[in-house]
Amino acid sequence: MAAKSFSARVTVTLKRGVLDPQGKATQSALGSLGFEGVGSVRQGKIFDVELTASSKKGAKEALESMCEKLLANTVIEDYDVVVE
Amino acid sequence: MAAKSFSARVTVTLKRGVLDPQGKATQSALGSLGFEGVGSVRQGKIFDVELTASSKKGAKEALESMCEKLLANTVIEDYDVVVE
Amino acid sequence: MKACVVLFPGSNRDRDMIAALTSVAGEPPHLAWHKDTALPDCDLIVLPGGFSHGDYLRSGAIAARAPVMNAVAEAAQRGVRVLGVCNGFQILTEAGLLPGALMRNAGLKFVCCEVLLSVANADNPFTAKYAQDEIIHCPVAHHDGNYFADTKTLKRLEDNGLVAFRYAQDTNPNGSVNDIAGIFNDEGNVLGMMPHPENLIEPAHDGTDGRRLFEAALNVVEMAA
Amino acid sequence: MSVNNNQPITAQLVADHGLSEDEYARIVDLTGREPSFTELGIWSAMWNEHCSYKSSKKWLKTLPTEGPQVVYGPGENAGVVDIGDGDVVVFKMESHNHPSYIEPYQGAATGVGGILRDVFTMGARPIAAMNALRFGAPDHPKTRHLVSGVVAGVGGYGNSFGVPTVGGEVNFHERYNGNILVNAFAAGIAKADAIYISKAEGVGLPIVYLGAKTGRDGVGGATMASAEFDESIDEKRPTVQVGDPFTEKCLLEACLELMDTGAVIAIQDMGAAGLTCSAVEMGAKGDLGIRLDLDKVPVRENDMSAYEMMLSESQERMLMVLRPELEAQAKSIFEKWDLDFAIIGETTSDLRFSVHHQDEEVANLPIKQLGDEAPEYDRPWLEPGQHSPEPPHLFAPPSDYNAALLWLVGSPDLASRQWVWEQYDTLIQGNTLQLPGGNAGVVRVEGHETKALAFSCDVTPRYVEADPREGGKQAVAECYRNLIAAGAVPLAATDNLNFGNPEKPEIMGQLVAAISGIGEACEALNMPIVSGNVSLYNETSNADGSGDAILPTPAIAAVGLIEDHALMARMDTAQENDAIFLVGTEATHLARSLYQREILQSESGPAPSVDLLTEKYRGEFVLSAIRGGYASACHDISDGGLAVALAEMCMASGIGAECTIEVTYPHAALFGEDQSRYLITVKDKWTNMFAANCEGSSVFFSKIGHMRGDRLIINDLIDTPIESLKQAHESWFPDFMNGPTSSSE
Ligand SMILES: Nc1ncnc2c1ncn2[C@@H]1O[C@H](COP(=O)(O)OP(=O)(O)O)[C@@H](O)[C@H]1O
Ligand SMILES: [Mg+2]
Repeated sequence: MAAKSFSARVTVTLKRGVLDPQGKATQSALGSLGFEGVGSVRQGKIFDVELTASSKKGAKEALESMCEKLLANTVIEDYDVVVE
Repeated sequence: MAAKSFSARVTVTLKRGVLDPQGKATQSALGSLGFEGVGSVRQGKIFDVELTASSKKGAKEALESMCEKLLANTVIEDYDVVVE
Repeated sequence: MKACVVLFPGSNRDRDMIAALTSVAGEPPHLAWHKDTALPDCDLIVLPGGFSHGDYLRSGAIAARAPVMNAVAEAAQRGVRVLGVCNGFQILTEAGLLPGALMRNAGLKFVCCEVLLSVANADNPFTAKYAQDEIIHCPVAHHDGNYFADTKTLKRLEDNGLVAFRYAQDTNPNGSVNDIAGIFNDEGNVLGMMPHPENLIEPAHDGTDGRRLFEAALNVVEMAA
Repeated sequence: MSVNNNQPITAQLVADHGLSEDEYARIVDLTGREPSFTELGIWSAMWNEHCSYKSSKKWLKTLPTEGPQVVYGPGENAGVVDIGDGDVVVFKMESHNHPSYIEPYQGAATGVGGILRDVFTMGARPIAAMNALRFGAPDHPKTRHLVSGVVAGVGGYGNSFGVPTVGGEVNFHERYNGNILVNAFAAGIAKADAIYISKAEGVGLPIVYLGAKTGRDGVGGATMASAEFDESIDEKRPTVQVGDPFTEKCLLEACLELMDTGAVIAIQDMGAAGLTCSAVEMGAKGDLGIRLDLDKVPVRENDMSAYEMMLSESQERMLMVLRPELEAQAKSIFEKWDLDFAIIGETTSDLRFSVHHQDEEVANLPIKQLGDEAPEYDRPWLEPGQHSPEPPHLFAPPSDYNAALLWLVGSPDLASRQWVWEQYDTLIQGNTLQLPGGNAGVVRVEGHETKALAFSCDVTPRYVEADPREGGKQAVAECYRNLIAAGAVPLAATDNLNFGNPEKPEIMGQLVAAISGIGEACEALNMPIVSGNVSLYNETSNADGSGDAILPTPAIAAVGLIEDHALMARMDTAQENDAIFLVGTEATHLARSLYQREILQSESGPAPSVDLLTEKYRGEFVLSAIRGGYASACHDISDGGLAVALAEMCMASGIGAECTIEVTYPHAALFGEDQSRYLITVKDKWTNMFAANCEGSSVFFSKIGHMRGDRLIINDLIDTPIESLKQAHESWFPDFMNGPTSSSE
């Protein structure tokens, strides 16, 4: 099978219930800047990855494995993979 | 106008050409873990924001203004706002 | 007993740690490199502070997956003592050798200051030279020292005496849950802590409270001068 | 290729490169033809104010730079000073003002990265850092955002790299509203016989590129650093560089390992104007030509043009001339640290700077002329005017002395900087003996039983504004005093001259006079200048084309040697019942004092003058008292005068003081900023002996009271709990930074 190139975005967010000091600080900073009506802010990370794989499915599986092994700390984070 | 609740995701990414030490380190770590075919990794941030606004358009505008003022460092970062 | 310091690219309190171990043990420790797959024969493995791999992904995350960490895990399994300080603590949690995670400080800023620690469990090879609940002072210097664990894990830590040190008298510098500054694994042979006992070894450090930790961990009987 | 090298050179293009018509004519003359586009970039980078010092060179040459202790003075990456036992200290200070205003975090971070590189390029392991910061008025809408970003950036880089930050300065003044100053200092220690310099030697030797890959970072950055700010600032934004302290830490370790192998003939870091400046410098200094092949340069972006590669300011890069027989060994060190190692050229005998890219020679220029024949200007300058004396009776006394003191210790320029330095790792390396917050930062010399080095940086811009010559002297003298008060012998200094537009004769006059004052003081106090940096054009241009200059700010940083750190002095170690001595006389000078600015809300009159003979005499006396073991604590008297110095000593030691002082004009005696004065506390049982010593050496002194209780009491003027002073002193900074977030842009 010929390898193809894929662009993917991996999104890593804090699990529900895990305290998010950065999100909280951002929320309060928005408040002091005068933005009203901000109920909550949660901060997360994305990874835009260019990779080659034999198929879209293969790319997705590879990325999921990367998340499990490195990109996310599954003790506190969830992840989501979208391959274009 | 009655205020409605909106969920939005703000994505902040480094401008093209700006050095991304995080992405670089992550890419090389993936290589050491044996993942092949990873051409590039760029890291970014997301903010999941719950907010009230009079309309979807109003919410989007407010979020864009938050990006300009706080969420993004527009000298080196681009941002993108999606309101659900 | 012989110590071994594991070096990662970006470790930067390695020289402090080596000096501390040398001063306490009377001989320099072995050194291991992150790409090594085996460790020299030793009784205490130390992961020093720093910013391994820049801490760019998450603090300690990339280092935790280095080849040498398999050897560290295997040694820990055999009962060899393992100490992770600051970045070393972060690496141990990322590697799953200790539970929980170290998140961004509640104040969001790097903080370098002196804190007070209470010895929460002195019945352990690492803390045996302290008195139970003794208060010592110790410097911290970190950006991600905010200890987090889920409720279940936290209960296990508390119920089983696995909390080694707590920030005392309102000196918690980072928002750690239950003021946790350091924890043991279930077997008690792995200790991770954010404060820097290696910077508290000789009178010039403005205190020597850190010495006893290394003396205990290395079974040094005499208190060296 | 993004820009064609054959692009015609128009007058506009020349102007955009910051070159005058005369300069361009000279370039055509030296090139022997019209330059190519890449060549124009190279000339402009080399002739830029930032690299060529064309406005300041004439005056910098007048500074004293020699002494038996000086191993290398200005001209190398950093100054090198002998500290005995085969060790040297290597240090320098450098500005990153404009980048930090545009992007405070990254600007400050890369400033720290740059100065650390200057130090370890010479083979020294960095052991201490300082940062001198000037911001706009606290109530200016941008100030808080800038403070927060700059401090986080300084810490972000230094902490990760692993160097203790042991001192610095923070000032606020509206004249920095549009132009903040970020001056970073670093010092390292090396063996005297293992110092590396940039002068290449030998023909046909490989030139090696080390470190991180090249991107388009900061292309045109050096040009930006020498241009006034105006509305087009937004367009200059992409020139901001991002720092990578992790790579720099690896580069440090790799370079030191590499140097140990003996493979390095010459080495130079890539700072401003990157590859161009470093390559030209290596060749020109060694009387050698350099041939570069840009296709070999490690890049991280596609389609980079020769122009971009030559001017890129990507960080964490070095250039070296390698002993070819050690190539394999050298390469393996860089592979171990996952850093790039590429042979990108060679030294030649033809004295040409020849650059090849994609089978084309994109530049071929005379290297000596590039390096050494930058224009040197004798810009017109105006001797600064003099203010007539303002005796104390012209200044209103405060309605309430206690309130005035409380206000002063809690004012922006005097409040505790703990909020700042708690974000810096001050302890790493385990050698820090005195943290920020004292007279000077003190660090042990590793591997030596008793030796330590003391570091301080100082300048009082409001004095320099009033009188550039006296202000220049005072900056050196205060630095000297801070080192003395720690028990150190001042060894040598570095300077960072931050001024406005030198094309204005009055600004040029400030620069000329300040340099002359600095030179005079350095000479008198035996502190040669061994390195430095000039930052000009620190102005914000107005709509009408005029510019507002910053306060003239010639920052001085100096290093002192403590032979036995058991005998150093601190300001926080005074004990209950110790006698307090004032070394120096009653103060009378209130003009340009913080009292005048903070309490009377004005800034006028002459700066206090420094009598350099007195300075030296008293300094030597204080040093001998400290070394004789008399001083239980010591503190120099500076901003805020005697009352503030006493308050600082009490707060640091946690003890009150009861003092009776001679007062002719009480407010002047308490708050006057007369120079060359110290406070020393002495164990009660030794006071007679100490007083006899003072008399014996005929230094002016008086015993003014005792440390005791929990209040500061001075005559019937001041009676304030130390706790209240502390409250005011420690709360201003955090309160300011935690206050309502202002709209930052
Ligand atoms: N930016 C900074 N970083 C680290 N330390 C600082 C900084 N600014 C001020 N300090 C420290 O705070 C103390 C007070 O600063 P300053 O008033 O300038 O001192 P002095 O009057 O003794 O020169 C000094 O010890 C100085 O080193
Ligand atoms: Mg000062």
